[in-house]
Amino acid sequence: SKPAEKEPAAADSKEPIKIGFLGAKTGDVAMYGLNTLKGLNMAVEEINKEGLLGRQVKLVEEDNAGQKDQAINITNKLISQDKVVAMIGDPTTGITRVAGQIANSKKTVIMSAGATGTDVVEIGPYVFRDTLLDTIAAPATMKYVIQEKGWKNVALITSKNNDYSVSLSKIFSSAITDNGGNIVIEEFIQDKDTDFSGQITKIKAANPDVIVFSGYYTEGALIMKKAREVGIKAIMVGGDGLQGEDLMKIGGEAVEGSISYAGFSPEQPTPNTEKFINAYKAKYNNEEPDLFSAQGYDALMLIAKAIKDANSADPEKFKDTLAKTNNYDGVSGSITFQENREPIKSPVYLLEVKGGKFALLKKVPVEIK
Amino acid sequence: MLKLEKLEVSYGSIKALHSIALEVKKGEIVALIGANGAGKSTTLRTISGLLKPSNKEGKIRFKDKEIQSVSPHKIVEMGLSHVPEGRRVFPDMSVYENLLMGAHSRKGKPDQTDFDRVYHHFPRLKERIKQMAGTLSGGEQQMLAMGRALMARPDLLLLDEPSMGLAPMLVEEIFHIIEDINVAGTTILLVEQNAHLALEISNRAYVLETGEIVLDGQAQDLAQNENIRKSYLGE
Amino acid sequence: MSLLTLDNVTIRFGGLTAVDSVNLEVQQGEILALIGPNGAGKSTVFNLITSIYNPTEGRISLDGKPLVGIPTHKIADMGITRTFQAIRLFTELSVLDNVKIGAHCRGKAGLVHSFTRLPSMKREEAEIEEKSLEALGFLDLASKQDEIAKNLSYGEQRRLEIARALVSKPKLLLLDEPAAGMNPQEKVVLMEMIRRIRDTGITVFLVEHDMKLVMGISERIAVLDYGKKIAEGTPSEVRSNKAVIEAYLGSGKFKSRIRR
Amino acid sequence: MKKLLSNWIVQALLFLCVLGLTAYGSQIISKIIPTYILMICLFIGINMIMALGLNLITGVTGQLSLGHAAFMSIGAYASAIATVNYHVPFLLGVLIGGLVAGLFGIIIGFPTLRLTGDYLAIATLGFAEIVRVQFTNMKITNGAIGFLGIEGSTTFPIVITIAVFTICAMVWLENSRNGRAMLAIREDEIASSAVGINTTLYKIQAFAIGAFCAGVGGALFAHTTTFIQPTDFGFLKSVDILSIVVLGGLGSIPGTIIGAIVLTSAPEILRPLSNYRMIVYGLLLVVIMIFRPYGLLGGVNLRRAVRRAFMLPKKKQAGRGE
Amino acid sequence: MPILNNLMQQLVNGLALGSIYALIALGYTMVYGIIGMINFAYGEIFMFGAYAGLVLALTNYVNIYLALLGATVITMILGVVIERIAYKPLRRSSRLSALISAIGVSIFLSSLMVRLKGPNTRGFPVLFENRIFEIGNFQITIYQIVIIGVAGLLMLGLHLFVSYTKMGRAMRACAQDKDAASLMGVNIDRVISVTFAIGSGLAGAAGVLAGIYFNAVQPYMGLLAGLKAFAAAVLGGIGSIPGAMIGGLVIGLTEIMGITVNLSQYKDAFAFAILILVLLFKPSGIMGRKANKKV
Ligand SMILES: Nc1ncnc2c1ncn2[C@@H]1O[C@H](COP(=O)(O)OP(=O)(O)OP(=O)(O)O)[C@@H](O)[C@H]1O
Ligand SMILES: Nc1ncnc2c1ncn2[C@@H]1O[C@H](COP(=O)(O)OP(=O)(O)OP(=O)(O)O)[C@@H](O)[C@H]1O
Ligand SMILES: CC(C)C[C@H](N)C(=O)O
Ligand SMILES: [Mg+2]
Ligand SMILES: [Mg+2]
Repeated sequence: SKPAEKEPAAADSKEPIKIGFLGAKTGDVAMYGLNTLKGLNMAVEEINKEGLLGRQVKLVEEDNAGQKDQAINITNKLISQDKVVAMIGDPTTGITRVAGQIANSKKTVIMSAGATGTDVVEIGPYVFRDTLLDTIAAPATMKYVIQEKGWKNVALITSKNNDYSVSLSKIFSSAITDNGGNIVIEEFIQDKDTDFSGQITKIKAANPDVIVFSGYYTEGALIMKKAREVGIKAIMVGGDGLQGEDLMKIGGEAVEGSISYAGFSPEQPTPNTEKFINAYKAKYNNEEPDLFSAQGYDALMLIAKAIKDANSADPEKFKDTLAKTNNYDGVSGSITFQENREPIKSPVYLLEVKGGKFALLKKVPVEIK
Repeated sequence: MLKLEKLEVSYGSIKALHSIALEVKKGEIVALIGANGAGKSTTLRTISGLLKPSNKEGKIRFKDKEIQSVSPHKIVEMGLSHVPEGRRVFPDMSVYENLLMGAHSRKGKPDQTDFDRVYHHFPRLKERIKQMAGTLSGGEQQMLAMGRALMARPDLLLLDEPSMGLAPMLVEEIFHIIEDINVAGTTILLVEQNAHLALEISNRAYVLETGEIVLDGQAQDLAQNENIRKSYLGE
Repeated sequence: MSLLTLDNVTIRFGGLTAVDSVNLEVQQGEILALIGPNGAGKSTVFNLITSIYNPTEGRISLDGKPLVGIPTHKIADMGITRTFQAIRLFTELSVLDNVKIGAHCRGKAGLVHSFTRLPSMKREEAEIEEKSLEALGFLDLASKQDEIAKNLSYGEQRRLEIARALVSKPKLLLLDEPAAGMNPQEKVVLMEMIRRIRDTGITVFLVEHDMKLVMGISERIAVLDYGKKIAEGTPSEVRSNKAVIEAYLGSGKFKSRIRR
Repeated sequence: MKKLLSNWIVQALLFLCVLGLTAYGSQIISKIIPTYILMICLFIGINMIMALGLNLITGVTGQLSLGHAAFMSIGAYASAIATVNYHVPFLLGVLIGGLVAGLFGIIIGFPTLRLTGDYLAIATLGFAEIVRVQFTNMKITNGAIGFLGIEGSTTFPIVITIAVFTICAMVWLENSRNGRAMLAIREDEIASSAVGINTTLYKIQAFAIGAFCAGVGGALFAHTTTFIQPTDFGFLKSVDILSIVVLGGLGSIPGTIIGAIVLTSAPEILRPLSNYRMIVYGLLLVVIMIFRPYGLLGGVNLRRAVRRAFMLPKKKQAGRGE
Repeated sequence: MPILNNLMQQLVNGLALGSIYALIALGYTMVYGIIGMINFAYGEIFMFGAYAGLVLALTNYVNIYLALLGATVITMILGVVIERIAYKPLRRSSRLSALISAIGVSIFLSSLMVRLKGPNTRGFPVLFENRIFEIGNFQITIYQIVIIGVAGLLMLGLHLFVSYTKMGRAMRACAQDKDAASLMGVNIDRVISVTFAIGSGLAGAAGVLAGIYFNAVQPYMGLLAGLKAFAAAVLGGIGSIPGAMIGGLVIGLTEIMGITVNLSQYKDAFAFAILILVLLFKPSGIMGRKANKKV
């Protein structure tokens, strides 16, 4: 790989430590980027109260509009021009992979606060993420749904042009058969669709016990609205893509009872989480934090901690400290990086929509090997 | 009725008219003749407001009002109609609708007598009343363009080469119609390549050469003028 | 032997029979005119010959080779080019380019040549340029070669159309109202040009309403009315044909009805 | 000397020299310029190659295409599959990307060329959507999840060399019999066929070459991002490329070059505006079009302008009848 | 028998979806047919209408009708302003210049909305109770009935307006030859403004109705809507108002049929494939008149 272009920031200088934000502020996936950013800004404020290694942290935000070429440009800019020591990467898997390549070759730490797909941390030692992995949470959820609830006949819906959804469906699909369930109908939608009457009509005819949807909450809410309209009683189960207050805002009554998982729950919060929620609400106009803001917040906190522990803002040094993170008490659950830098978050929260809010259904502890 | 003074017009950097002065009195037929590219059509387009003079001194007076900066539709409402070069009928409208468009500027609905007058002059239009104007033959389109202008009952009619592409018999007919229209009280400014006939029916004429008026006078006199006979009558 | 033959050609547009069982022969080397009232179907005949329309019935052949069903662009290859009643130039291109494009069917250079620029292509280019300049000179447009076509005056545009049709050295040249929009003086010049074109061995078939021009240069005249051929013959025969006078020519002696 | 210069072998050699110098020069440049700027230049080059292709279709031949991203994606996937699955060398992969895209240009060309204007536009748009859906559902492309593990082989010198080559090819084409035929089709199809131009043939040629360029661009893109997904080649990508062509000046090669530079760097230059960046970008498009309705270099005859600027005498005109 | 049932239900689904497309396409084809420009910002005007309706609906004083009316008026003004600023100066240049300007406007509007209202998808408050009718074995909702009804009525109204009123005729005249129209005494600027006002107003109204029906409003919703409207308008025949309706219905039905035959993942490809196929056999759309190729 090419030699690093930047001078390692000297530890004793009083210059601020620069952290880059790389995400979409405009375009289709802007919502995830912007929420991540809110969490980040909170973290910056908090860190700067005390300072880090006697210095301030400065966030450099750039908008990639969800496009890979822009993401490449920004990654290069953040590294070679702004000389950031770390980047909080885009919450999507796709862009994280592209930016991760560059960051890794330029020896700059990058951490995604949302990527759940495969082939992310495998890129190299500088690439991290702090998300709850679908490979852990999805099987746990299916086990609960099929074995505890006894809903064996599953309708599986995938958003075909959404990589997250396609990957997750694969995991769901094998988890369903592993747990003795069967997929009675498999349907496909696309992100940004708004009419699901065709699929729902077919699902109704298949009469499933439960609808498993692997995509995002907007489509999820709209699917359920339609399902209720035609008289389907089954509830929806999905991944952390369903996490978002808007699920209830859009879906209303129709998403009541829906089950999804997350590494973060505002209910029965740990003291740490509670503090975060209150501060967030105070800062952002009484808005509830969501998964992405929580994970964004955690991502920066993790990096700050690593810098502090390593007593150096040189990514080459603190990346190793970071990789050793064990049982960090984040606001989005406890985080441990495995040998291969994949995060293990425990517990997995199974959440149920109750009275228009995510309510804790079950905590599934995760074993750390 | 119409008076042009010191009128200059340019297309970008090309000056098409150099300080033109011209007058049309009520009740007259005035011919404007000249070679290709002399600026005849440009003159008419400027009068009807499609083009604007490029100089400040350039004035166009119609019925004693300055109209050089008035927009075309207002000029039409003031009683001036322009049958443009190349017919310009509405190709995807029927003959009937084209005629209706001719009456657009008038308040209320055109009555049957307007249509009858047009059909009287151009019986073929009546045969084709439902045909789309775009599929009419060249001559038929010229008839339609003329008929459409008649629907507006203008006080001053600008005609740009009305005989272009017409069969000899029709040319004669068109010129008769022009006279008839004139007799019925419409003043006419006529641009023609067919200088013979143009001079035959007009009271006065102007000769335009590369954007300048080089000659004007009574039509009969011009028809006798040696130079004119040579360059414009092909004798 | 006749160069072009129309055999019982008919075309209908919906209910309208625009050309009705027309038989016509164009002889090698002659100037033939087609006249008739507006809407008689003259331009349609040209459109049929050049395959822009396909006849509902009938056959058309050039040198005995059938033309019906052959795509328009091949018609030019076979030796028929034309001008249009409503001028159709490549308006945004230069005068010279317009004519060069007219020579398209005389060139061979393909895509490979464009990219390799072999000497053979350069030679062809030079040849096309020379021919084009010659055609422009012939129609007295040489001084306008760099002008953009749309900036020419109407009469010049008509001549440019002829130059474009001429540069491919066709066997048969179809002219649709070449004199429209020209003044008498220019018409005289045009007449001379058409004669000279014929003298280079090109057969001319023209549609025109200007009787002075038609009578002045054509050897034979055919007359259409409502799609049917109503007369054919020498200018003097046609001029005195009653049907033609009634349908088309009129008195020919326009007199103002008003004393001025 | 003059004669020597017109010899095609000499020309070819000169051209190779220019290419070599470009490649060598850009190699040096790429060592000096910071990666950030260099990468922007690289994307400028890629966009230029693709836009030159679209300029041939839309600007020169006059066929409005709203589906250029489809050809780009075909080139991207074809080259990625070639280099990753079949271990084809990178440059050959790029060529394969271009060829496969060009082939699709022909395939889409045949049926749709009966259509004109907006009907053609929507057909190309539809084609692009179909291609994208197809890539989303194919196994070999790994569907929505995306194609992983592409080598990041695209370098600045390679892109610049290909861009220079493309520019030369386009200039040559435009000044040849083929190019004139294409221009004629843009101006008037009926008149074109009346002078013997096989309009279908030349339209397909334009589509094939244009698609080839897009395919090459796509291949270079894939080997820059190292990871591609069907969503990278959506409708907005087609719009981006079209904007370059129109904003630069339809049919103008220098215009397309300028357009690629302006529109690729604009989002980066506007970065300091932060949250208002895209708002301003939108306004910028409107403002440029209003002040230069025919594009930045539309209607500018560059040759004439240069001649005038350097007071060079006009080329002697042969056969001037005076 | 259940298959038949299902099919009937799917037909109703397709009809309702198609009507939405048709509703969006009507305003689109209007501007398209008269100014002859592909108004790419149309989808964003639709989006603005949806947001205007949403904001109005969230104030307590406004009922559904007022929200609809308010959104229509706001988008009318927006449309006219956009035309004046971004399109009018380009009226005499190439159509593609206006296209790029329109793209600029659409980027501007959607980014502006992200700034103003955030990127989140918003649901609509319940403005009137949805009811479901069971007819035989299939269901139809009151929303669907309203959408189909409104689209049908608007189509009829617009068609009559454009075909038989003086203004309508003036619009068509402008579409064909602006100079000639102005020589007939038509005030071109006014006609174009009226056209934009009507077209944009329709977009706004469609935005609100689609917002209510789908219950989802989002800053980037205009793109897809605009594309579908474009497709529907072209499929039906550019500028033909009944064509836009038919085009919308055909696309809606095709998508649903794609789902019905178990090819949900290909449904968009399906719709566009049908579009291309139809165009190949009828190159100027279902209701489009063949371009008059008289030479
Ligand atoms: N749109 C235009 N752009 C540039 N130049 C133009 C334009 N229209 C006309 N001209 C030029 O202006 C001059 C006058 O043209 P105009 O059409 O007024 O001539 P005319 O006398 O009507 O000729 P004709 O008898 O051929 O119709 C000509 O030199 C012509 O080339
Ligand atoms: N594409 C078409 N569709 C319908 N009718 C047509 C079409 N083309 C021509 N016609 C009709 O066919 C008839 C003959 O038209 P054509 O253009 O051949 O006449 P013409 O003899 O050239 O007349 P002119 O001397 O006025 O040019 C006309 O009545 C015309 O309306
Ligand atoms: C924003 C997130 C929902 C993205 C998703 N988890 C991904 O990996 O792409
Ligand atoms: Mg004129
Ligand atoms: Mg004719």
